Amino acid sequence: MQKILRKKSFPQWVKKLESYKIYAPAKNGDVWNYEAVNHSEDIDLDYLNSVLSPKKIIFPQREIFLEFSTSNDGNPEINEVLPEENPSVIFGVRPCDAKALTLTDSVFGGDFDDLYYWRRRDQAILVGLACHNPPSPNCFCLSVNGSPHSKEGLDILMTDLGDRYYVESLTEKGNKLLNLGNKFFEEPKAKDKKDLEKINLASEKKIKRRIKEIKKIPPQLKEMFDSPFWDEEAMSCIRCGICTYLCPTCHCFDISDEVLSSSPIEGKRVRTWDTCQFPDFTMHSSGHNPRPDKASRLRQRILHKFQYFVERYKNYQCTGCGRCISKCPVGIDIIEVLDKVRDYGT
Amino acid sequence: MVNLEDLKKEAKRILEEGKIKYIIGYERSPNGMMSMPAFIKNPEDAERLTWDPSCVYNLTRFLVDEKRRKAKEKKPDTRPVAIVVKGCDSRAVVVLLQEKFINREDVYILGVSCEGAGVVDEKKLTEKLKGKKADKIEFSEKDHFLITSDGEKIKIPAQEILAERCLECRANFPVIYDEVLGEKVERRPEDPFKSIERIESLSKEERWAFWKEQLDKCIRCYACRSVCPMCYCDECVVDTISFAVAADTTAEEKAQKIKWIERSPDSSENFVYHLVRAIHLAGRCIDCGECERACPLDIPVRLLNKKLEKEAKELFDYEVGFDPEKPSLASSFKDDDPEDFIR
Amino acid sequence: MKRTGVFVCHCGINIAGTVDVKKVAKELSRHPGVAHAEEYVYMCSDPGQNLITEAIKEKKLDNVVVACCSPTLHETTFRNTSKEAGLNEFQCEIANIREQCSWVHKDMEKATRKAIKITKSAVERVRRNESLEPISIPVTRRALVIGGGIAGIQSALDLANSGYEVVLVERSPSIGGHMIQLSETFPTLDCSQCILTPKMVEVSKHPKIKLLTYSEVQEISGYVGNFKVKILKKPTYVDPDKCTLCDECTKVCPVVVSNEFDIGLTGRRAIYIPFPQAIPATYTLDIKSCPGLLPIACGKCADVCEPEAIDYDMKPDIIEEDIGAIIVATGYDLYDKGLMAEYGYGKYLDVLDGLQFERLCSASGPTQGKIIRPSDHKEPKEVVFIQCVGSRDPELHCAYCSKICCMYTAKHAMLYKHHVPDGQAYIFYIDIRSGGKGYEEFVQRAVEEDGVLYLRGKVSKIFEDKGKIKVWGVDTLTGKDIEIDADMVVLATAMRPSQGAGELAKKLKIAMDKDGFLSEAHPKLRPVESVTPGMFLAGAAQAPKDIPEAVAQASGAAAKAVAILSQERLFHAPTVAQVNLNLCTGCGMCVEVCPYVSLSLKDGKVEVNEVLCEGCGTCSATCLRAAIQVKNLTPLQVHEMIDASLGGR
Amino acid sequence: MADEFEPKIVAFLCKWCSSAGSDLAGVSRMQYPPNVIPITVMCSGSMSPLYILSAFKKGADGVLVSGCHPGDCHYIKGNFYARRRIALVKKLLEFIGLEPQRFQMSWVSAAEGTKYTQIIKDFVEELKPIGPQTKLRRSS
Repeated sequence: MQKILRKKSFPQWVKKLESYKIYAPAKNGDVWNYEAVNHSEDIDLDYLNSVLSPKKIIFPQREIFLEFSTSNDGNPEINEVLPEENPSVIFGVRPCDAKALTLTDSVFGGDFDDLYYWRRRDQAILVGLACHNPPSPNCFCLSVNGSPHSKEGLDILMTDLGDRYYVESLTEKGNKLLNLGNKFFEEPKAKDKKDLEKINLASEKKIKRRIKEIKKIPPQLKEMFDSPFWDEEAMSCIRCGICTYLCPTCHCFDISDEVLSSSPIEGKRVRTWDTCQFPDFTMHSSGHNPRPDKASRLRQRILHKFQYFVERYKNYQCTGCGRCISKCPVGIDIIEVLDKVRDYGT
Repeated sequence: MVNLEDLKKEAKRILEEGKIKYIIGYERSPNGMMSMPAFIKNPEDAERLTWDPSCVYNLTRFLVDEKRRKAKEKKPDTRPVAIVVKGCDSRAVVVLLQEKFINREDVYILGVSCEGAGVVDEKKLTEKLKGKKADKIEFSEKDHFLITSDGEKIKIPAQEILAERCLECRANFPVIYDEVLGEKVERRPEDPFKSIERIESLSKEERWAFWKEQLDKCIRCYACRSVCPMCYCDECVVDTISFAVAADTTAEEKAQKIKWIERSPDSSENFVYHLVRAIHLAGRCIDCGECERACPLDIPVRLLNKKLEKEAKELFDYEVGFDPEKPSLASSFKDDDPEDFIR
Repeated sequence: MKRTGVFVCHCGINIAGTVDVKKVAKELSRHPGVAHAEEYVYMCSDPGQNLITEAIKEKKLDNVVVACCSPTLHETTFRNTSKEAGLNEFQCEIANIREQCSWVHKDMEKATRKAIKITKSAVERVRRNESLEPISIPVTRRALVIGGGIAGIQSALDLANSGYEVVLVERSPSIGGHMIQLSETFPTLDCSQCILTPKMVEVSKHPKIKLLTYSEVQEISGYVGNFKVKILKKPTYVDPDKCTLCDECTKVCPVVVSNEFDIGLTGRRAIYIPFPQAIPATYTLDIKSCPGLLPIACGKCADVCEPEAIDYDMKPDIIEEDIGAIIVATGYDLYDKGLMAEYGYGKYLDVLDGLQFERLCSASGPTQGKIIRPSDHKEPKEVVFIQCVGSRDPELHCAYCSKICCMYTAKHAMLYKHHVPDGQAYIFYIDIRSGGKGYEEFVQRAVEEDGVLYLRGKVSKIFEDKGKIKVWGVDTLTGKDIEIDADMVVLATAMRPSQGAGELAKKLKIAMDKDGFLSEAHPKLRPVESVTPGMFLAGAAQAPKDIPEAVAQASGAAAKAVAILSQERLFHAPTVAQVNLNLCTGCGMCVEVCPYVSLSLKDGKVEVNEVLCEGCGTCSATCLRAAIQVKNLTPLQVHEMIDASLGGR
Repeated sequence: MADEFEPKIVAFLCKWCSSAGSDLAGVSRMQYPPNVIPITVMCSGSMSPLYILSAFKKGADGVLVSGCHPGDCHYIKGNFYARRRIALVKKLLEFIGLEPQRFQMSWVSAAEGTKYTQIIKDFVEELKPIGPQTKLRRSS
């Protein structure tokens, strides 16, 4: 289903979606992030990209699994806590971030469905916004099977045509959403389609950064596990969690008990994000740490994304959003690293 | 003015002499105008070294890595490591010496003058250039930076794009070094605690609202901790597991790990994390501002440290990072330390 | 999980009157890990203690909490009970629900809730207590006394007479200190030498005392009961066993230098005996004044020495001693003359300090007790005494009161009047401080019987004018300016810690106060102990004091030392600091804050000397890496106690 | 009518002075509100800032640290280090907007049962009007 939506009608359409919980990019200081929206007029789609991807809505940084306590008779009480049944719409999702969710889908789905993930995922409708200009100078979606107007993972893709949006529904969920605002949409004309094509073509050209010959990289990485290369590359790494926490595809987590009170016992079992970049990630209780240094942790990040994930899911675990490059405090650039990997030893 | 060729020459010389293991310095990033940390081992690579107002990093952080690496080596290379330091960074070296974390003979200090200016705030610069991409930034004549953008050269008053901490800096010339490049240019900040006074002048509830909004953003990536040269503890209060495990550690001893702070990014946990971090750095933070620069969410974490720097100065007349022989703020006292707050 | 027993005491109605003890026991029985909880009317009674013992055995308890009165009262009782029932004494903790709860509250419901929290908090603590045994240390049953003045002599004699070996170290060639220089002592006017020399002789003859004069402590290591001390014995170049005290050597010695014993009022030779009654009774060749031994420049003394007692090849000797306890009695010096230029000291011959005046008055002094002016040997008719010279002057000199000057100035004026009945004595003073047995009466006697004229005020200027010393001052009581043409001025200069005491204190690691006097462990309750266990203070080294006080403190210090030396082993509380070496980075901040010198750095890590540690935990709060903690009150325990104190409603 | 707000206070008392002082208050049967749970530590010098933050996080409405008067410390100088450390913690807590009344320090000697009683009374009275401490309290 393809439609045209006048920009001035956008808030009115959103208003029609009151049965949904609405998320959209919101600005706090200089920082954009997806936040819950109360008024449709507050949505500002004139933004580049958020610091954290919409992953944080589907796979929140902290999630309660169960609550435990001692009852008055001294017996333990355990209550499962599940995410609320609450359909939601996320506006302004960048194609790379939508694609990223298809990757985490494979991780949290497959042989075993992660109940918590899927309850949120199934209820979320992703309304994408194609990129006119690369949201970041470090965008490289084209290198990893993506594009600034990719539809992968989205329910609806919107493209800014100046005074109007080109709106394409891609799923049943998307159709339902368009139908709710039926009267605000028009049928696209030939000019609209032409404009769309022009914009899509132009936006691809604006993406300057590339990983060349990326196909060579996974087999090359396989040979480089024990290479001293990683020691050199990791020299400037400071073992913070920025690259992984901001990554739309990273999905590692920790489960722990948060004890609010030890007498009477009261607490929660929670899942929180974790990252392979922290030294305690792989620390065994024996004191042994199989990834004892920065080099092995940087290697893990690269290999997971460009070798292991490819081997298992036939896809790169990277959608080229460029966040890890832009936000790395010491300028570690995954494109540079991969370039060096490809050329290593030649 | 620092002559870059002198720096390269000196770097080449010390590497050729073979008395230095490697040099921790700055090099130009292949993308954009910002520099990045460089680790130079071979004399011919000394050419890569740079020094310009984009050299924001406090490289002393990497002395901590060096010490850790060395401790693991079976036959450690005991030659010193050379490091390029600005005024502020040199004070970090002083604190590391004061805390006996490094030995003076393990480090060869190449000081560089900030030319009476300092380093840039990347965000301020981006704003200033209004979307134009800077390719290069250089120190220019007094108080100006020279920016090359799309082949065009623009001169911008340093004050307009300097990092906030540089505007409040009291040591823009190295306080300790083996070799120093550039001249000492006096530049006294009008008000070294201006950023703090802005917050202090707010009402209690305004202060709370400010910090609540800021710290609620925290995602606990610990970049502020990881980038800090003073955060060299082997085990941090926020680590989930005890790192102090040996072959004979019992299960009971492992259970001694105290969960002072949960890893959930909830308001209370974020607050306690940042307060602990600030207290831990009281009398140790030299205001290199790296914590704030590294923060992906633009939380002004530096202000918490700066507040305690101000209190240490005003209450105890203590200044950090000038004298390695001095006892630390927390391991000393004066008989007449103020106690008007005590009942 | 460990099995904890909780015993709630009613203390009659002292606790049960305000706290629902049954509810406390019931609540606690539901607390995780509590295997047994009961209450009883008097837990400290025999039947009460039996309840605990039985429960420990029957319920196989690992540890117990007794909720009762303050731990200061019955902690020992219940720890012994637990011990008898087979537990380690540290597996018992007290929850104070009386002094800190039932006695200070009236609302039963609220007090009960509070008592429950206090008790839970104690449970959380005791569950994490380590079983510990007291630290046992062997004791070397010998003492070292540093300083051979009256305080050191008294301490040495008391210790020796208690049956312990004593090493007495004195820096100068003879013991006796400043007291041997004095003429008469206030308020009785006993002859100072007459009362001191018998004690000096006793020291020299005592079989338990090893006297090392002309010696200095060079190095000290170890800890209470087990010190190792290195003492440098300087060469005197005279063998005391051979010397017959014939005095032939001084007659031929060509060098004359100022005589310390007479504070420069006389001279002595390079080879000399400090004073006739010196102990040990022998001569010393002062190498600094001698024209030279390497090569021998003069050699006259050896030539005339018939018993061949003089040995130019004598070498310094390092003596090592094992010591159990140390008494520091390094005494005082008078305030440096060079600093008192405003009073013309050192400029005018007839301006003297108190000790010089003592020598003038002394029957054994340079004038055989005749008071005459050093300048022209005439009898002074007008003598001005000035008190508080250098004392009580925080701006320029010493802030403190030197304590003895009021009394000895009164004595000086009195002695002067006894020697020169027709002379006039003036005393400039700020206040008269005559606290002490018979002291006030003594001052009154000086005024009333001997006609000493007290002038309240300060002296503004002293200068020489036509053979007289003009003293300008103000009498603040009358407001009049005063001008005296004095023949002699005597300054009551401040007492300072003796020269070198600071260096010694550093070697011993004893703290000094702001004035350089040695710091006692507690100003009221531990006035003779230093902070370092096994080291004690006696005499003016600690603060200005007069002879009876110095002697009393010396005996007190000796008694404290005996308390250590009389033990075969010492026991020390085992709740001391322990280091997690994996986390320690060797920054040394804990070493800086430790009040007991119990921490030191070794190979880049901190090391605890458990014998010296008192378990205060300041190190633990200072440590940035949580690498040091005190046993049985660890951060984890405090964390859990906070949790228990705040948990629930 | 709703119950009057009863602040929860944790008081860290040094063993030798302040805890003994609170014992004296008990022996003298002085009366003060039961809002304070005392935790005896060896010395105020052993007070880690983490203890204070932890207490606030666990829901304390007020925290008191009490030690010996300067110069009277059983461990000679522990309270001097405490004074410095606590001053910084106090300044920092005020900087982030915590009510200054919530965190207090006092010198209470073993002879000052009266002073201890008064401090607790005042503390409770000062906390009542400002209500529960929610800023640093763990909420979920």
